[in-house]
Amino acid sequence: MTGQLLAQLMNGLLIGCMYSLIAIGLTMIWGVMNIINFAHADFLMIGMFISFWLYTLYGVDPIFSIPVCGAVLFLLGWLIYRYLVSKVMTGPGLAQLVVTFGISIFIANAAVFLWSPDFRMIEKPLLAGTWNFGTVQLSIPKAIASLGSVAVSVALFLFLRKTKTGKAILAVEMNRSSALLMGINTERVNALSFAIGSSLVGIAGAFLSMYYYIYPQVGGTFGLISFCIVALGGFGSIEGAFLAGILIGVVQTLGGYFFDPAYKYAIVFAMYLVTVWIRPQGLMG
Amino acid sequence: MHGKRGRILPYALTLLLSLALASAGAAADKVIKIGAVYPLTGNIASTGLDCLHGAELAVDIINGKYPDLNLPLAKTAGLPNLGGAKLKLVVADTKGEPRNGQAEAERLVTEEKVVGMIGAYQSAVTKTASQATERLKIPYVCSDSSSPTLTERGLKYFFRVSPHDAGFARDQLQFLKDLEKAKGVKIGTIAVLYENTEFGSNVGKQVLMLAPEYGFKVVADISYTANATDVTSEVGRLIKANPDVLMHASYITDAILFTKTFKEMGFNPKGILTFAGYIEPGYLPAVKADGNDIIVRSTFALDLAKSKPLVAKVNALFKKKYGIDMSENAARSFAAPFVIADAINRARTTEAEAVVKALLATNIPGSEMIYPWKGIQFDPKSHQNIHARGILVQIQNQNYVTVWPFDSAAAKVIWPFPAWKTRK
Amino acid sequence: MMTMKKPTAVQVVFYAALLAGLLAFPLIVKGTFPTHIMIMVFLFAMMGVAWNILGGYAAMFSFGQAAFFGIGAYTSTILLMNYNVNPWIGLVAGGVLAALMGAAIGIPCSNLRGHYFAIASIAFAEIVRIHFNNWKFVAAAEGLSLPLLPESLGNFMFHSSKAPYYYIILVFLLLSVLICWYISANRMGFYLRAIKESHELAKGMGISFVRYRLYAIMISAFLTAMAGTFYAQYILYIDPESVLILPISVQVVLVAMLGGAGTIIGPIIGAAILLPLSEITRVSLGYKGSGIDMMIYGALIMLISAYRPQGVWGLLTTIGRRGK
Amino acid sequence: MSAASFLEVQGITKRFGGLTATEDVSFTVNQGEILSIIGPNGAGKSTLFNCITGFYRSDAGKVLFRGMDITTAGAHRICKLGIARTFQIVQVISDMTVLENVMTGTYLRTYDRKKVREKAGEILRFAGLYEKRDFLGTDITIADKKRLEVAMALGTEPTLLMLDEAMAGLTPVELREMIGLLRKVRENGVTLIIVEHVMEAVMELSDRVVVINSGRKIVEGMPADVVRNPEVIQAYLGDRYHA
Repeated sequence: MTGQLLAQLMNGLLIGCMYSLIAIGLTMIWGVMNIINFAHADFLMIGMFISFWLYTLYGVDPIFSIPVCGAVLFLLGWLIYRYLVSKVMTGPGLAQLVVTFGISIFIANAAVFLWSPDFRMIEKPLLAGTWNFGTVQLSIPKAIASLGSVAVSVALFLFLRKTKTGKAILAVEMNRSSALLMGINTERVNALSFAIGSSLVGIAGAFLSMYYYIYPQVGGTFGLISFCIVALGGFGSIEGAFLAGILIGVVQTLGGYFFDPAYKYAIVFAMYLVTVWIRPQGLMG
Repeated sequence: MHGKRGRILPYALTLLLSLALASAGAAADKVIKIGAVYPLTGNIASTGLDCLHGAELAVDIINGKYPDLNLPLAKTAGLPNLGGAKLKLVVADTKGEPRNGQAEAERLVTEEKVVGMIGAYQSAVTKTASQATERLKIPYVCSDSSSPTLTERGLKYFFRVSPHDAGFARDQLQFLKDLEKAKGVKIGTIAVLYENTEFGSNVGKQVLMLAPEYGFKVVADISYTANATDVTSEVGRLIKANPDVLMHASYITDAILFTKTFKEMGFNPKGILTFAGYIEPGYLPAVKADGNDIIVRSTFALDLAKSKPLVAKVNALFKKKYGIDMSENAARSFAAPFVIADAINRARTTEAEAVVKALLATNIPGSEMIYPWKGIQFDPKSHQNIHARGILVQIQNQNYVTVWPFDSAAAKVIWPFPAWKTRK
Repeated sequence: MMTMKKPTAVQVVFYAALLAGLLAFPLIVKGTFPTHIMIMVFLFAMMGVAWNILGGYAAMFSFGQAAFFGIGAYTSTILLMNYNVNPWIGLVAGGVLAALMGAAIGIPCSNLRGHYFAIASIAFAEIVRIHFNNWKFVAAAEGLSLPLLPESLGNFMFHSSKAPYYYIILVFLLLSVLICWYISANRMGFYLRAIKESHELAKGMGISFVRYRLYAIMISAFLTAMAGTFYAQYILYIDPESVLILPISVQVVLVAMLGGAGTIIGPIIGAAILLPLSEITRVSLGYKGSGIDMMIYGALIMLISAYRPQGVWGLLTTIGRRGK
Repeated sequence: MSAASFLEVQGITKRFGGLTATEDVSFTVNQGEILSIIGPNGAGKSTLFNCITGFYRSDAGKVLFRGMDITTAGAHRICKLGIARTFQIVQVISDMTVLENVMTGTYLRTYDRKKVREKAGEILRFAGLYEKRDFLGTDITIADKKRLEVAMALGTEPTLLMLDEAMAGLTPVELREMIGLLRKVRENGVTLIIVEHVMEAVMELSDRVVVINSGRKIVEGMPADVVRNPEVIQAYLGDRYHA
């Protein structure tokens, strides 16, 4: 009984770390540009497919595809910002949002067109199998993905605090107009943040591809939950998104175990509503 | 009355012409349009496409001359009683949404002038599409939706060839009973795990209702959200309940995820009996050897070829056309065009009332089918094929092998389910 | 703004001609499919107008309209099936229930701004969907098939023709437009726009933004629920997957945003472009199963909104102004 | 409570975390007068202002308006009771016309649209903005925006009007116009509280002045007396030296 509880808790942590990594990219875009990127989940899908094709066509293990996924998505994010999103940055209301909807629909169906709607799986990743600790079984790819997620989050955190470019991004996030006055090229910072945010979710895709099936609509639930995580953590707060991701992972798993699996996502959403009722700005907003 | 004559004349001419052509023995270019609605975009597009391929092959066989195929209308080109008229599928995408099922059925009937309808795959879409054809008085033959409620509505124009979930649930439980007898094993407890959309909850409901009747105790009743990101809590509950047998109804996404998680967490019941997702074409390529020893309900398996050479021939055609083996979905959808064409052929007209009458009189023998059934005959009230039944296949060496009913089994069932630790 | 000026003669003639054209449509165009597309256009236009009261005027970007839509559809259907209540009464009951649900969710959310509100509305709608998916009383995921009643206006059910549905939803749409226009031209419209500008400013002018935001949610929920009842009576089958899912909410937002949020006519134009576009791409390309229909659909949304962010209506008015 | 005290502020204290923004500030305002609150930057004037108007909830103290305790009332309630305000950073509704902006205020006590329009028009004439009534809120100058804000506040028909730096950044000509407008407002029987930096305006308009420094009231009195008070000079000079 306690063994099972521990196993659940551990698995909650693992899925939580994965959520965090997906959500951090989103919160960055959100915080800097005040844009909800509805295509975020589709970027995740692209990351997974890149990893899959590298494995299938060239036998590259997902663990080595990580930098490729990061780089390709970085470029894609940059291009999408440059040619689509930047056009509506000063537009009315949520015009940016509609653009990202359009991008999302386009990308998901382009994937169907290019790669068919079939389900894929990376057959034998280098990292496979389980670690057994008594009653607790830990999936090795999941554990590695979680460690990777923590590492990437820390790296991003350091990048934002320690480098000049990172500080510029933070400055824009805090106050756009004064950053402009300080001589920061906000347009460049926007593009960079969009690219970094996309790159992070691409990396998440590579990790996820080690143990999750891949198909064009795979991002759906992950996307929805990452919106919730970002809002729960407080928009633009990287630490907030990291903690909220783990929290949601654990709550979802334990809620499913003790209460009712059919309601496990409902519990997550309810938790969000209760939290913002008490703290409208989110946990760390 | 110029207008009236103008309307009659073309018909009269067509009739004369077709009579002339028919008597000349030449294939008329008359076309019988059948509407086919499937989810061709969206979440389950791959399944929809698979179904469509089955139906398309059936139409090819009906339209072409296949003397060595013992299938209805295969030996002749087109429908002989209608002057060799050809069948044409008019395909429409539902995106898996019920409202599109209705709209497309209406469009196909009123704009494309189809005289019959097949398909939909998802029961919810079949519901609205068949409601529309009912209103428009067009026969609908379904061979790929499995919700029991479809044939409980008392529709006049709706017929179903394939078995439904209540039947499948019975098959599974009967298999366990037979197994107890044959192997002398004792199966006491079962866990029911089902995704909470229409399909899963229907299966769940049936199993929960029937299990006591067969003397099994349900120790876990777990419904879960489809397309989950993670299912460790569900599997955790299963481990806690520790059932002898797991019965799992899911679509393909969750089937893949659960298989992986069973292995990861070492969930080892004596048997895993499943529905639907585990037999979709994407499942085995995704899980590979981890799928071994799982048992799935089916209407079809390639190894039926052992007792039915027809199966191999049809599969060869399918493979030639689409490059892959015929899946269960494709095989199920393969039935409907034959049934509807057979009825039209016997009715000698596409007029709906006559076709319905012919459908009610359908009697296709088991030898002219790729399924292990006695035949196709519709219940006069519900319009459900009374001979439809399921088989159980087990994944052995990454192949679907028929294991039940024991008399048409291609291999012995592997029981109990080998522990994950002992597997590669 | 538009609320203050008397319509010009050209405008009067234009709208009168448009209305006459719409009224005559089912008489001129035979075939059920065009009528069906028009019905879907009106249905989503109506929901877009209802969304606009929230998103366009009060800057509450709701992505949870499907919850209200579903509550409307389910309330009238359950009342009809279990208690034999006339669907027209069910329509009102569904509206009232949705408005109350809106208020219930609106009170805790009244302090949330921008994206926080947007995500809260998604969370709310997802909870409703998950619950209905598991709730035995409403047949859970199995869905409800409406009993077929003899066709009549009283029964809100027609079998031989789509024209009555067409006129009913057209009336619903006009009613929504009228309500939206009335709101925008009166105190509430001014107050919602003040709230949209800034909560501080609104408070300083004596505006209880909690109250007015609640009014906006409740009115929007009521109208959306009406659309839900219409859907149930029209399709005659509902299940959580067809009336409660996020894509419906998204479609509504797209309709309003693409047409031009915050204008009365915007959502109607948005619906008039988006729905036929998706239907036509689906019908002409969808059967190939290649996803190319949705690619085109997505690309068009993406490009229109990126290069004409003020919406199609904004584009038209700019051209109109240039023309003068 | 004596009938004479129109607004009574008693011991208002407001803290933000560890920082005390205002501490135990008390004063009274008489009906019909113009009271100015002055003090160096960061002295807590705006905090005090926001505590009175219900935008902040004070940690201690009381605000009585015409004998009624409004300490915990919400901002919109306070406006409804007759206290209108403007903002330090000017706020108008950008996508509404000037007329519509004022109408938004006027709607507080009038429901009929025609009457609302008429009233708003009158107020605009009064404020000298009538010619610009069809301009959008975004399209007018800062000075006009400031006047518009006063007009919007007047639309709510207040008995007490509180202005937060309504004259900052105006040119001398604009300043004259604003002073003239505020005089007219007072003549119409509206009591005014002005939080202000522009000493010229303070000296000219005020009946009485309250000086705040470091969150505390240091002096209260006639304008001429206050500017000569050494404590006040110290506060301002000290502020300048340490700035």
